[in-house]
Amino acid sequence: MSEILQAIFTIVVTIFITNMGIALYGVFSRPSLIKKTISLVLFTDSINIIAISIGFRVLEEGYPKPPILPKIPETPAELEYFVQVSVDPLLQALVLTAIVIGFAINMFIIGLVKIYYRHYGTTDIRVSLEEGKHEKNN
Amino acid sequence: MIIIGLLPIYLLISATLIVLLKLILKKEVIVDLIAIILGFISLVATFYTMFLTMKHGIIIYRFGGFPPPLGIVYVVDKVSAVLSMLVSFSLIIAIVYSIWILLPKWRYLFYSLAFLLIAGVIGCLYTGDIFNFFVSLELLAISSYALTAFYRGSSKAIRAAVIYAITGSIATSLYLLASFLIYASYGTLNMADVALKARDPGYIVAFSGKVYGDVALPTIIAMILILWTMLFKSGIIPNHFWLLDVYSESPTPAVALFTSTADMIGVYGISRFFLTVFGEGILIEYFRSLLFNVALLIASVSALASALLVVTQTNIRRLIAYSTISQLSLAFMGALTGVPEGISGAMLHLITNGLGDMLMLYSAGIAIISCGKDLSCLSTLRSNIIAYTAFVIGSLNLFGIFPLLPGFWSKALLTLGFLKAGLFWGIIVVLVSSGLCAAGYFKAIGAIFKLKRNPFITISTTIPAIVLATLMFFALTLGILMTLNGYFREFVIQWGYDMIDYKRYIVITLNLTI
Amino acid sequence: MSFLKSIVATTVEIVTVIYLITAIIYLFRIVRGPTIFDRILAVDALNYNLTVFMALLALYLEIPMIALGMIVVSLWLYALDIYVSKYIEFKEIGE
Amino acid sequence: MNMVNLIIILGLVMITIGAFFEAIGALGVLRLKGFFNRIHAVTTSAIGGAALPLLGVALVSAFAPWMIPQGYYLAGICLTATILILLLAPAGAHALARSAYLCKNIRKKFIYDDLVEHLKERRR
Amino acid sequence: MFLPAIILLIFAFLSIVVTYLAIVERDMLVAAIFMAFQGVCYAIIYYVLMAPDVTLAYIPISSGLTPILILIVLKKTERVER
Amino acid sequence: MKKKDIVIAVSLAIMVIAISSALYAGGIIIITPPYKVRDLAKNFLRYSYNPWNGKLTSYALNVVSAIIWDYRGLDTVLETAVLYSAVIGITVLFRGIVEIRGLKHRGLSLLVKMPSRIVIPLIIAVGISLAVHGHLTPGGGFQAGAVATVTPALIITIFSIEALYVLKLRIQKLFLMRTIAFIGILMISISLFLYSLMSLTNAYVLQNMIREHSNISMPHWFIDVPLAGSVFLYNILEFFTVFAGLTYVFIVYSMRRKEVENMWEEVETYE
Repeated sequence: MSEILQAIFTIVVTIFITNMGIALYGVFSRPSLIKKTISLVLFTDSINIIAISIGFRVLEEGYPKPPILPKIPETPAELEYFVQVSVDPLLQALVLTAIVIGFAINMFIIGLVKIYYRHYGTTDIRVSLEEGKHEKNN
Repeated sequence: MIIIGLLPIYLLISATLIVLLKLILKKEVIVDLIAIILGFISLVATFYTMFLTMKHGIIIYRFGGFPPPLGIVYVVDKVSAVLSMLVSFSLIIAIVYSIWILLPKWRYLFYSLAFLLIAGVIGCLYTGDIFNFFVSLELLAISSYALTAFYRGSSKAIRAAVIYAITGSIATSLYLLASFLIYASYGTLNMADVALKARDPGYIVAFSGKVYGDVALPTIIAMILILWTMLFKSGIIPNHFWLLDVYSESPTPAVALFTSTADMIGVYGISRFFLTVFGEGILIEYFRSLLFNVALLIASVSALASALLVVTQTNIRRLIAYSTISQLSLAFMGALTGVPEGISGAMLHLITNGLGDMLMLYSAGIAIISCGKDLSCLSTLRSNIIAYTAFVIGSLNLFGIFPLLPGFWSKALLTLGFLKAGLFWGIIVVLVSSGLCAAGYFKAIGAIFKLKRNPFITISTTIPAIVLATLMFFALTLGILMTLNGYFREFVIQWGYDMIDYKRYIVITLNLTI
Repeated sequence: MSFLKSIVATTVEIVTVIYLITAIIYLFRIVRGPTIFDRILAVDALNYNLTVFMALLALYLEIPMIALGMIVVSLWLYALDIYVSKYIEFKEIGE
Repeated sequence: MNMVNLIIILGLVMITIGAFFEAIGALGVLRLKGFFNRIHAVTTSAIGGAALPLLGVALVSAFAPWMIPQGYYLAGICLTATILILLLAPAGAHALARSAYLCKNIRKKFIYDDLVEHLKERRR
Repeated sequence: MFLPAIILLIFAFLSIVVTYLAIVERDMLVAAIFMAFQGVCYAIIYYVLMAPDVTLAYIPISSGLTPILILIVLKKTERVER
Repeated sequence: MKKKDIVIAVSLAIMVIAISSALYAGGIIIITPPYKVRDLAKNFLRYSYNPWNGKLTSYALNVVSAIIWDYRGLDTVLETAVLYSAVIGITVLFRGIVEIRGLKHRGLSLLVKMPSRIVIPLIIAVGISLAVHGHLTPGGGFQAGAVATVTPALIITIFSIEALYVLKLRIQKLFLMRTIAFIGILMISISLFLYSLMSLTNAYVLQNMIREHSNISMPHWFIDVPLAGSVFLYNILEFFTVFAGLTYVFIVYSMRRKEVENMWEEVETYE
């Protein structure tokens, strides 16, 4: 059974990486700042989900367990069984940190966009860039 | 050793304490005083750290008492200790200067952001962990976005902050991806551990075991991503689009903080990653040398192009921005030679660039306040002897022709490094770019002494005078020390040896016995 | 006992496949949906599916621990609905 | 023992009926024309296709012998989620339908509109 | 264990379609809705990949907090991208 | 413009292929999802709750929580600082904004308001419970805070922002609460060190349990519930920091036009 999981996993991870590429394309090519922010959210999410899939594993039999002890272990053997069946906890912790940081940055960028709109009357980045070129020529 | 562990926590506490005191006491004077005292304590702490590194070589601190691959460690060698001294020094200078230039009501926000920025920078300098480097990088990035947008009423400042924030978060996200790739293939996040396994994949380290899968291709991708992030952070020319607006629209102390702390992290990071971690003797040596050549090419083109652009500028801030790009590119080239002299030249050049830029920015700040950002406005400085002396000394320092200033020594060391590495065109790049930059600086100095309508400075300039005098004193002291004291020169050259001595780094960090 | 267990497993598998097919149908609706409201309907329906998937998987894999996310999902199933309806009806979100 | 088996079978039946409802609802979302017809289908699939199977899962996990130590945990979560869905799905659907009704483009296609008079009165 | 694998495959497929649409769409309100849809897909993928902690952090952020942030800023600025 | 788009698309495609081949050739996931986890992760799983190895354990059943707050505690402290930095940045952008009470408000219809009145206390309760046993079950400080922050978002949309003012959630107070809770986290991280200064023993920054060369520890049992020492305290305080910080941001963002105009009244002089 695990061969099927492996074959499907190949496709799935490739899809995540493609997602990342599409989102990065959105950040670079779309003019609207809000669209850029949305693309940025999708981009960081895709990176995080790639990390989680790096930390995944398969077992010979059955399905892996989450990295949480179901109850207080009474013998070392019980603990060792848990170690043998659980997925990677470190990447989950790192991704948790990355999610929080990504949200903080998106929050701040959205505030910037609100102020930007007050100055330029639009959320289009091209307007302000055109204005900048005009200034330089003078 | 506890001092390194306490330093980031201390900086964060002071960042919050300032806000708390302002909200409770509502008196600006006390907050200013306390901010200066807190900054001074951090300066003392970093000074003590440097003293410790001179005594012990490399010092490490284990957070939470966990052994390295399991927990996070801070590894401080001479380079990071010296750079952290520069960082806390520029913090205290920026605080003092901002008392003069910023509105009293909102000054505490600036202090808090500055402390957070410095906490991020010191985290980047000290850390021995790849993911912790990312978190510190984000901390310094988000506080610099906020500092850029400090003048929220100016539309150009907001535009600069928006562009900086969006592109900067892409860069840091790519670094995040690189760190995940490194963890995926090496099975560890500790820099020393990665450095060991990049040389000897079969080595079994306590707690993290052997490498996981084939390391070659993931390492290549991770190196490219890290290189791009660091090039972005330092604003080397294809990635300089954010830097100009940021430098010309932010408050003066914020720009000084960027130039002396945040932007040098790119050069420091590249030397830490490509000289210590993925340094000499890694398995994909051929790719490393290829990447180095490409990066050298980019950096030299950037140095020349930005030096050319320095000449054409009419805005004083933009002039300084292009000059910073040029100097940082030179430092990049020096770090990428891989020769100890070149590396210590690059690190000394970071300090030089920080001091020179601070001198120029702070003295130009007086002119900007009383007249404007145009070059002709510099003529207001003529009424104030300290201000124009500082400007002249700063530009001479960056020009690097005057042996009593550190700029001369850093450029000399860079040249020596290029000679040793056999990169003769590097010397030409250094000479040409310094000459071109000098043309720009002399244009600015000429603008000071050009007889023109002379609007007098109306406000008191005691505080900037004190700041500039301190900066001049430090720059001259450093230069005189370099000139007269052979031991000090030895100490500077030692930085480069420290940086490429990966064996000692690995052995001390992982506590191995070889 | 194992017979009963296998019946439960088979039922859950079949039911999950049906739910997956419906998820693809909702994708069709969110792509085609002429108005915004149709698209939100698809997101809503997918949210309901999400809770069911969580419950069924926790039953199927016998790990009840991870199903805690279900309660969190169901607490603001209607969040997007009310956000968008506020957006459409009112001049400001804070009104 | 027999009783337990019966209850588990009952739970499975509920799950299956829920899947049936969900299929019907999805078919409605696919084929029905107009927003108000589709929202009817979706609410059907919300109550029948989400609340009912959750109750079924709660029954199975509470009584299945192989889930004994932590089965109650899952059952409690499922019950709470069911209650919340029953509480919130109508509220969300109501808010959505109301704002959709206030959109003129959607109202244009109605054959007969009872609430027009009411709207006019409110405007005054 | 083919059930989790199939779920992974289908939701990854849904997420790539929705990501593409969210980038291409000009009406930003619709793009925000696509983003919420993608959030649901990723939440279930996190769940299937046995990361309950990440799921618990991701669901509030993706379906509760980010949409309202985007909608607030859309309401205060403009809705359609030119 | 079009040519630039094509260039971007092609370079991104190259990047996608490169990264996927990096994962592919490395044999990390794509061909074979691993049958065993990395050794470092294995050690985390082994030591997270391990009474047989007292020097490396943190007595937390949730391994992710243990890594976040104990093994890699510095990351999380800095991450909280990032969130704080974002909050300060938003304060910089919207400085001088003042709430005005008593503006016109009506909110959504009664049929939405009624269930929300029932659900909103439930959300807060779920959040607090996630924080309180974040070291035993899935959950933790940040998750709890994010869950609880959905309530202000819901209140703003359903009832209007005025309802938050009635609940006495003023921005000044929330900002203060955010700062104090963050100071609390920082003080807990150095509390054992301060204690060791008084009792003349050795202790580390961010220390939790007994470690090598250090004999003092946080309390790890409460009657018969594993408390995991500082992990529990960190979770509670992190809940407050996240809740207060994000609520502050939501209130500032969704203020009405009249309130926003306040902040532009004061003329600031720039360089």
